[in-house]
Amino acid sequence: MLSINNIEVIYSNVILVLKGVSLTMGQGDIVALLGANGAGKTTALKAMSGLLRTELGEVTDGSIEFEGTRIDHRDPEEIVRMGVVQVMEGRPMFEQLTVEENIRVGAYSRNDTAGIRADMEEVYGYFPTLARMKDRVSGYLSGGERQMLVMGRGLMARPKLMLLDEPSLGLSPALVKEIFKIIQRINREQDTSILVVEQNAVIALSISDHAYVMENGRIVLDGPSAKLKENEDIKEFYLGLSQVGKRKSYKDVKHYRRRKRWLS
Amino acid sequence: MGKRLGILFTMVVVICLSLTMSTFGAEKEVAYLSLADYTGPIAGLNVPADMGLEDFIKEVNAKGGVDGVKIKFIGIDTRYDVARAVSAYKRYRRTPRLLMVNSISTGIGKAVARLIERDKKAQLVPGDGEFQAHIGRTFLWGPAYQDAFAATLDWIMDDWKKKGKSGTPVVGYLSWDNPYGREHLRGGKEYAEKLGIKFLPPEFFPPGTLKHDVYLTRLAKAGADYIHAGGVDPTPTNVIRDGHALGLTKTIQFTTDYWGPTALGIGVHAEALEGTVITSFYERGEDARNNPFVTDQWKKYRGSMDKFNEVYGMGMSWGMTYVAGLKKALKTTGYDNLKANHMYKAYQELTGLKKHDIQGPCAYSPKSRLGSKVVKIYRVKDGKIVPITGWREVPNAVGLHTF
Amino acid sequence: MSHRQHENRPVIRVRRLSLRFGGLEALSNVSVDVQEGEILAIIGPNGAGKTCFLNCINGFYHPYEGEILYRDKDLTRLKPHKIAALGLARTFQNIELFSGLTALDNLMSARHIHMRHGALLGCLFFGPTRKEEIAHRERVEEVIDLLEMESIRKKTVGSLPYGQRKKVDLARALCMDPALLLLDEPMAGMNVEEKEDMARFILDVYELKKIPIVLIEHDMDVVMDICHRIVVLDFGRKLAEGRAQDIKDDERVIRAYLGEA
Amino acid sequence: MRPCGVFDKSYALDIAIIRTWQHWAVLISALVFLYLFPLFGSYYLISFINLLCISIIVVLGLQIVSGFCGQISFGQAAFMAVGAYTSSILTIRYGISFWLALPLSGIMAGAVGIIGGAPSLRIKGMYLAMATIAIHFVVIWVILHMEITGSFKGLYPMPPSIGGFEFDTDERMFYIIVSVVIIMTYAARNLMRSKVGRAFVAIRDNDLAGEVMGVNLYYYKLLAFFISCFYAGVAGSLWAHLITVVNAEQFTLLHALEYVGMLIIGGMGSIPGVFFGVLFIRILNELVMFTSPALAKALPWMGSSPAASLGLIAFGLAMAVFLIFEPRGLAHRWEIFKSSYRLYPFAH
Amino acid sequence: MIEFLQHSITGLMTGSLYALVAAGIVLVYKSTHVVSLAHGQLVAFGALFFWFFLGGLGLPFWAGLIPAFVLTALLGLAIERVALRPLIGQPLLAAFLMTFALFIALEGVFVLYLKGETRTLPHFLPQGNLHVAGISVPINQLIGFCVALLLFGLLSLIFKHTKLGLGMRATAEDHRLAQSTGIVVKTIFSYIWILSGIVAAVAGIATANVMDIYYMLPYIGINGLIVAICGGLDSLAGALIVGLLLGVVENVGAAYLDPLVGGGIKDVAGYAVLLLVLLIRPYGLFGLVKIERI
Repeated sequence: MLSINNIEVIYSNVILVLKGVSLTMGQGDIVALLGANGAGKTTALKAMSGLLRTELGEVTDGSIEFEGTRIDHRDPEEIVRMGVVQVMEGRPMFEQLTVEENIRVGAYSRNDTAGIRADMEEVYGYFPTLARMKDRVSGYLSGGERQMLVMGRGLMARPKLMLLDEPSLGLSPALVKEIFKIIQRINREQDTSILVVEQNAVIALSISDHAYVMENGRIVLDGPSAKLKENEDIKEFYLGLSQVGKRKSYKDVKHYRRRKRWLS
Repeated sequence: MGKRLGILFTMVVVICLSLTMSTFGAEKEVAYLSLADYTGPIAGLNVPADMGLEDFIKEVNAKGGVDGVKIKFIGIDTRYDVARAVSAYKRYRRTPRLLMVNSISTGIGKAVARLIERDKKAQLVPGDGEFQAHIGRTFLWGPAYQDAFAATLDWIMDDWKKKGKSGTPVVGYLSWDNPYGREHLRGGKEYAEKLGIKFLPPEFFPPGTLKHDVYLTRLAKAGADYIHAGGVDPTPTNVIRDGHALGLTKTIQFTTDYWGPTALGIGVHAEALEGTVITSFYERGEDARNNPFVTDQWKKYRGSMDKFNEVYGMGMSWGMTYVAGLKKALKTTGYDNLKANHMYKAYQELTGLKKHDIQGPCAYSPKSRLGSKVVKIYRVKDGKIVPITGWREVPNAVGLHTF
Repeated sequence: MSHRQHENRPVIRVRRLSLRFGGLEALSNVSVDVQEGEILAIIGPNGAGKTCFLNCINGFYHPYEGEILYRDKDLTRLKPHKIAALGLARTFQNIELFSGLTALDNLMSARHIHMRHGALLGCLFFGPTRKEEIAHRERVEEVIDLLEMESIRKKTVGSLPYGQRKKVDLARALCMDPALLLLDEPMAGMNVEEKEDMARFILDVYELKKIPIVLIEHDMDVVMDICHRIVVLDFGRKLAEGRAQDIKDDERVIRAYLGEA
Repeated sequence: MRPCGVFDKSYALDIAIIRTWQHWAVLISALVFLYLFPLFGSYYLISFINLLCISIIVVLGLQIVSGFCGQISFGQAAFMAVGAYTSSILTIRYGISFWLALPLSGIMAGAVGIIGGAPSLRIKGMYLAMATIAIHFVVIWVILHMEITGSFKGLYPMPPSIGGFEFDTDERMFYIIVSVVIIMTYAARNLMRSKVGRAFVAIRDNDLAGEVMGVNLYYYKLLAFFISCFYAGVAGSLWAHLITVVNAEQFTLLHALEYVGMLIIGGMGSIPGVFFGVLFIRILNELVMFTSPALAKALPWMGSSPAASLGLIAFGLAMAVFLIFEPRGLAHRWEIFKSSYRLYPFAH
Repeated sequence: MIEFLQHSITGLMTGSLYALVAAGIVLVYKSTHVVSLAHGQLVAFGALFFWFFLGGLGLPFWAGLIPAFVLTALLGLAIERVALRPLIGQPLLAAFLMTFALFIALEGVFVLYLKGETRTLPHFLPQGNLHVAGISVPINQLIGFCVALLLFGLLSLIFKHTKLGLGMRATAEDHRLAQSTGIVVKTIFSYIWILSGIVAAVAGIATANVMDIYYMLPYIGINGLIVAICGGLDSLAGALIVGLLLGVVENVGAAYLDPLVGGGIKDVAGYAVLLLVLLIRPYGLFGLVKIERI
């Protein structure tokens, strides 16, 4: 349903961030996008959701197609209407609005009052915490609650494809597990395809069907998640396991050590 | 993007420069610089006045100029801003044969006066008595503010007696909170005391004030029989309108200085302004409309009389003075050596110059900087401004104040 | 690194700290000691008050109850810049750099508390001022060497990628020549490789300077590996305190924070 | 600016402003040209440069408090008024020489600036900007209602003199004004690359982090206001003795807005930007002033006052068009030019 | 006491005008974060358009009102489209300066059209005074006052209870985020400027009813700015309350303080209040305190 064909992204006419990225997703897939900081994962998401253009970025080459339509030169609002919703990194929200208003904003692109009401109940079903604090001003929510709110808000647009940017960032291990369980549930019950950008490779690989690894603006590796888990490089550099399958202690990091760079 | 920007700016600069170049002519030419407020709070006064002057100069030039010398009018918009005016003066002070600078606004006049003295040029300003008190190179348009105000006070005493009231009238004063608003009192206040008038503490408000109720009620409560509303129109109109809404016009006589309501502005507020007294050194209302010298020029250059503004005539009188001065200066010096200093001397010899009755005879002399020494008292009657006196001489109130 | 025997000499003593926002109790009755020469980790779920705790120590928030002593000096009511002058440096969860300055100037700004010249001498920039600037520049370059930041020295930090900015944040704290380092989630949003780098830097600093470090971190692996002691906060209360292994097996900690394996 | 391939061998060289002998040559010849200018420049140009320089000093101050320290101030015209009045009062009423009154008026304006800047301790951003507008009006109101300032009448200071030599013309004042500008620019440039400058930028970019670095926010914010108003005060003093008439009507909110306009058009946080911004607005102003009488002359049916309105429209539009094309100011473009010069002939 | 009440009520009437002017500024700030200096010009043009249809063409009241609204709204829309849209994503100060540039350019147009004259609105409201317990209130201003209150009620209803209002509030907080949720931010900006234009027209007509249309009219924008800031730039209720309050303070201040300090209190009363308010409440009396997380 989504295919990205060899896109190149340039910021403010100078900085080349993506140097030919291709990626495909099928209906109902969960796909994980892994990679170091500055590899261009977030940029790739923004290229898909159209938010690049508000940041002086531009797709200069290649194309992005969603359900057969090119979306790489459309405005973000339009892309949302088509069913692609990005849940941005850092859990941004309308802090002065109440939780319920935040969720209602998520459905801004829709006009079916009844459907919106039903979906709102559904969101509260996924996130009972939110139902309890409906009328609270959202600026005072904690990190976990915020993550739920932004995901709930994203769901309100009835997305066919949800782009999640670092949902686990700064959350406690217990919460991370909970959030990812809900992600899986949404994927199952709503048949929403999910593209998740993650640092936490362990959990991302465990729930996704397929995964891509990015570095320096390129996709360097991809494959079914189960297979990638067995890849030696992935093990060492993303899962933190040394060759024998045992985790290496951070205390034992040497001052010089092997670094992995993909040549391409 | 940068390239487009560059081209744009080059174009602007080229257009501006070419326009500037086109102003240099080969004819015999003298210049008149007007540091004017075309787009500020007193534009309502300044724009029609300069129109009158500009049209007058056009007329003179069309007829071949003054003894073959054409007059160049330079109108600079200072926006009532002293800094801009000073900078504009410096920009134009080396204009060949710049014989007169007209500075509009009390603040600008005072700032430029210093430079005028140093450059040995000559200047016109509205009516600051200071320049009469310290005789220099600055001339006034008409009588000084304080003198005209004193004439109003004279009229008040007459009116008071005519009404057959006993005791002394109580007079309130209300004007802008700026140098102009306070100039009247430097001498005017002393004159009131001399007449034995009970003068209430003056009230000041910023130009652009929406409502004047507070000041009016305070003056009314203090027992004012007369209230003098200062400020350039529409301020006095608005003040009197507020007074009317408060029901004060029934019991209190409102007076204004020569920047009071014009016939054009009375329009909708005729009811409120009814009975208002205007002391003016130039012809107002019906007088001006009946002055063919003024109306002919207006009709020629401005068309229909619907929008006729009597301040236009005052502008023409500046032109008359200038032409007369220029004639005198040319006679004594000739064109080639003509300097502003000659104009300064010529102006002092203009005593008694008639100005087609737009304004009283010129009173410039070595001892006087007053444009004229007479005023007429007008009154608003049935939506029209009609004279209730003839030209009468103004008292010397400037002399009462120690500057 | 071998296990170090802690001398029982607290550098920072936090006693019965309570902090409130409106009706919300952000911290209640928290007492923690930071010992000489240890790396202390503070962990806990989001909203547990970890950052609030750091903010209290370095003076952004003033608790309504309790006291904070730094080597017997009361910090409770001091302003942040006074506390900074005592040698307490910190980094931020969301990287709070001076985005308009170059990396170098960011680090130089950390020398603020050590520089003497004022505005008047600054205007002249001659003689002593120049000498002072150069002397401090040398000090800053040492930190640049340590953290391997030579290549980004003259780059405006606003344009640097996330990982580099985290590094500048740490470097800036180090440039203060701190007596105590407070690190707020230095490894948030990093992958394993970057975390390893960061862990190495932290350990290097620790070895080199022998200063106590307080660390807030979510990654349990990192915390278990490099920290001597762990304090667990939950809903503004201290849930547990102790060695890594003890914490790992603590029932309450598992329930509130770690989750079932 | 330095060409490609010049490297620094010591920290001292790294922090120097002037790095190569070409720089020295350019600098010295520029100075010589500037100081000889009155010998051959036209009177108009000289008086224009005087005005330009006074604006530059004011905007330099504004750059320090707004561009570097991030506290937007619309009070600069009022602080300039304080300087102008102080200098006039000191020279007229107390017979103090201009040379002493000049720095004293800076200090006085600075002191008033500290009071005026006090709201910055609590208020940020646009709210602070509006507070400074309020301060502008309060200062002007106080000046108008005081006896010592000559109230509405204003004051008439004399031109400065040294040993009987009077600086009573624009050509003579040129030397004083230009020298002051050079000193003030040099001081500002130095200040901004030293400890104080970094503290200012720290406050602008991230006041919380600045505090953690040990920057005393209160002290440095007030210091920024003091320095900025010192500049305005010195400019005011020069202005007063240049036109020899001081009147509260010379310092309006419109001027303050114009100074902020110069700052933004020049570019926030850049010393060269100050020069660009002042030049842009002043030249635009002159062009409008030049053009509208010329327009009235070229198109006689129009008359002077409509031409003036057209000038106003042109001024507004020129500023608007500029902002659309270069909202980050001319300094931004200057930086791009500099970096491409440095890398010439290599493209990036 | 009667005197004091009279001064206060006169102040309230003036204050309602300030509040109306401020409302437009608040609307624009709320969603675009631009503090608009050009608003005073919108107000002036609203009045001028109304005059043009009523006084110039002699149309009846409603026939003049509607096109005046439409034209002012279009002017607002034009400002947004032509001048401010290119500055989206650029520093806010640039946008602020842009509104200053627009103020100057529009002032030129205003002056060019007026040619030094004063335009007076014909009496389109009942004249005369209402006398209650020794206090007199001009009826036409009382109507203006009621219109102001109604307008504020209407605006807050729009913000609280409509989808557009929700969109505006969301946009007000974070443009990028609003975009990512499918709100067409540019359209919201256009709506806001249209709305602000209509509010400006109301303000302009109400003001011109008290003060003629001449050069000083656009400068009422400065009073509006003071009110908007004091009330908290993003609070409509703040604009209303502070607007009324400022009117009263100015008037009562002029009544009781002027004789003590020698006049001109009206000039600084507003600014003194502004300073005081900001020192006590840095985000205005009713402004939202930013939720700051470190």
